[in-house]
Amino acid sequence: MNSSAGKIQVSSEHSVVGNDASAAATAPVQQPLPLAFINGEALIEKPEDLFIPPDALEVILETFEGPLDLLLYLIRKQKFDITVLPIADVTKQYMEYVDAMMALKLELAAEYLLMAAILAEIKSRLLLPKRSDESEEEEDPRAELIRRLKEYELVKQAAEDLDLQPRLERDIFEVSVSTSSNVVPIRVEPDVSLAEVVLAFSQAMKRAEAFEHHTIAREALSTRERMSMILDLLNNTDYSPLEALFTPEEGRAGVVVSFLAVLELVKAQLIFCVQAGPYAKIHVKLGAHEED
Amino acid sequence: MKKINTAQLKQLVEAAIFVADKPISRQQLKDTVLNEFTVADRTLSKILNELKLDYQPRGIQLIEVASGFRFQSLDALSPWLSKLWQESAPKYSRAMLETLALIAYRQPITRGEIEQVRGVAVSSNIIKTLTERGWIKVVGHKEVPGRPALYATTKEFLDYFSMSSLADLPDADAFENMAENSESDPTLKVLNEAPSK
Amino acid sequence: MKKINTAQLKQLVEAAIFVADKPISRQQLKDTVLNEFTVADRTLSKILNELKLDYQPRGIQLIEVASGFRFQSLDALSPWLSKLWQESAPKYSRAMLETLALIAYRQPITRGEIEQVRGVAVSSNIIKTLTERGWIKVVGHKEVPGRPALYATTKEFLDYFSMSSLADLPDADAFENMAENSESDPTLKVLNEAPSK
Repeated sequence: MNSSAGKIQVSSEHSVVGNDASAAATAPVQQPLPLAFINGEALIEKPEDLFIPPDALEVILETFEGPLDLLLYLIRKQKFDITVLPIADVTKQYMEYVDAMMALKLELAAEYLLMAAILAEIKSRLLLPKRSDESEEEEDPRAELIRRLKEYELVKQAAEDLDLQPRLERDIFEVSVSTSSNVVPIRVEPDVSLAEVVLAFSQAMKRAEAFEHHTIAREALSTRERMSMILDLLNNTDYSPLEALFTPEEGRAGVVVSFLAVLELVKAQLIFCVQAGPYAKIHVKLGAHEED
Repeated sequence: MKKINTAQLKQLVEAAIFVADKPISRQQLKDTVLNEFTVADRTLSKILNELKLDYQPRGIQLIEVASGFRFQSLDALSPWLSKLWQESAPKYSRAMLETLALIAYRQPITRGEIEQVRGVAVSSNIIKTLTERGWIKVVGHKEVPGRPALYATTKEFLDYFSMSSLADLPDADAFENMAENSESDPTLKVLNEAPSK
Repeated sequence: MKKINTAQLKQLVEAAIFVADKPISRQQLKDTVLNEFTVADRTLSKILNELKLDYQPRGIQLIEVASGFRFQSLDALSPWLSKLWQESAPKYSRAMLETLALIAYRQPITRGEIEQVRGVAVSSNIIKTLTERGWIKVVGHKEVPGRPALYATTKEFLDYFSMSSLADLPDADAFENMAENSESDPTLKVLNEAPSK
């Protein structure tokens, strides 16, 4: 895009680009002198013969972003003041370009033809004699077009400036630093409320009607907890003394719970007890009694 | 809340900005790496400023863009650094840049409004490319027949062009003046409701 | 071949290591960013050494790995930096909650027994998730064919739910009655709303 912009620039300054074709291309649309236009009103000399070498023209024409862009180019090239848009003159030049585009069978967007119609309309309104009875507020028919041209020029400038703005991948590069190998993503576990657990339990139990409800009574629970704790304390290989399973600090109730838990575990064949003789110390171990 | 000394805090903030995949904001720093410490806003600002200064003479710089802080290479080194990649940076057409500029300056704006200013149709491809790059997004729909989408630019757009806010756009003043003038001038105001296409 | 002063050279080498996607070797540096300059091996080594020292007190370090040089965050900062990649696990399914509840209320319990109550198979994933969270553990094996594992809840489970022992587990029937009544009794309504952690 820089190169094409450059081309417009060069031809608008009427300088020779170094090849005859492009120099010639600028010739036909040149007007003798800006002085020839007064008030934008009409009387001008006939343009010089229109000869546009197709190759060169095509390059120029294709760089236009639309009718407003083309109009701006024509205005800037002739150093016209946008605010006193010499409509007849610009219209004529515009039509020359549009004709050239058609001749070259360039894809001619409808917008170019629409602009031609707008220009023709403005021109004809300017030619009409002013009616005295009409209010003085009648606006200059060129005003809207001038506003649009100014606005488009601003956008064009903004686009060029945006392109100059330092940008990633072209002018600046993002820094990437790796983490040391012991950085691992942290997983946040979901929150669970106790109410959810309790409800889940009663729902599961409701579905399984086979289960008797008394098994979930509070007392059974602490026995069951003690059963888990005892299983956790014991292992498969070594015997532990039975009294290691009791915590005197818990008082009588605690000892009873532990004793019940041991009985339950023996009944469930999860642990077994051995006693060397009467009144000897009882030892416990994980696993069931082996039947002899 | 634990405390952390300023030297460690600075190392942590520095490393976090370096290893984060995207620019990281003050708030994100507080919500992640700093969340178990009590760090005053002033302290954090001071640290960020110090880091900026620390890197001033170096080959990379700490800068603040729209979505936060990032380290980036020195602008001046780009001719050599670009040799690290086989492909050259993408170039954007005038049509694309003009469309992007209009969305940036006039947001929220419809495609029809862009076409009106540019005087030509905006190809769907341009809108698609800009959307895919994450530079523009639909922020709503205009309550007119057809309910056309309203486009605006994103933080990623500002990040990409090294800006921290829309106020950093070049020519922002010119656009503002243009908008003001057309509003204060009654003749032009009527003309503003331009013949729609 | 052009010359470049050492300060600029250092900036360039530093920035190149920073912006490269992978570790970069001495040779790669010479072939890319440095390819239009005459840089002696000794100079390059000196620069790399200097850079290593420059970053010693900082939050990131220049290190040399098999394929070249790269910057990486300080080991000691990892516990906090990890938070940059924080992800939330999905909420627990009903199957997960029921399994947990059954283990809590009926421990020690085998997987088969849970399946018997629930009427459906308990996926290994559920057991794995609850075990990894540290809420359940194997406390023994039931002496039946196959010696299935017996599951029980852990101390962490009690801690999480602020209970000092399983005796604090609410009586499920009573709890449900309360929940039902609370619809008419505003004072109990609070119980319905799960205590958020």
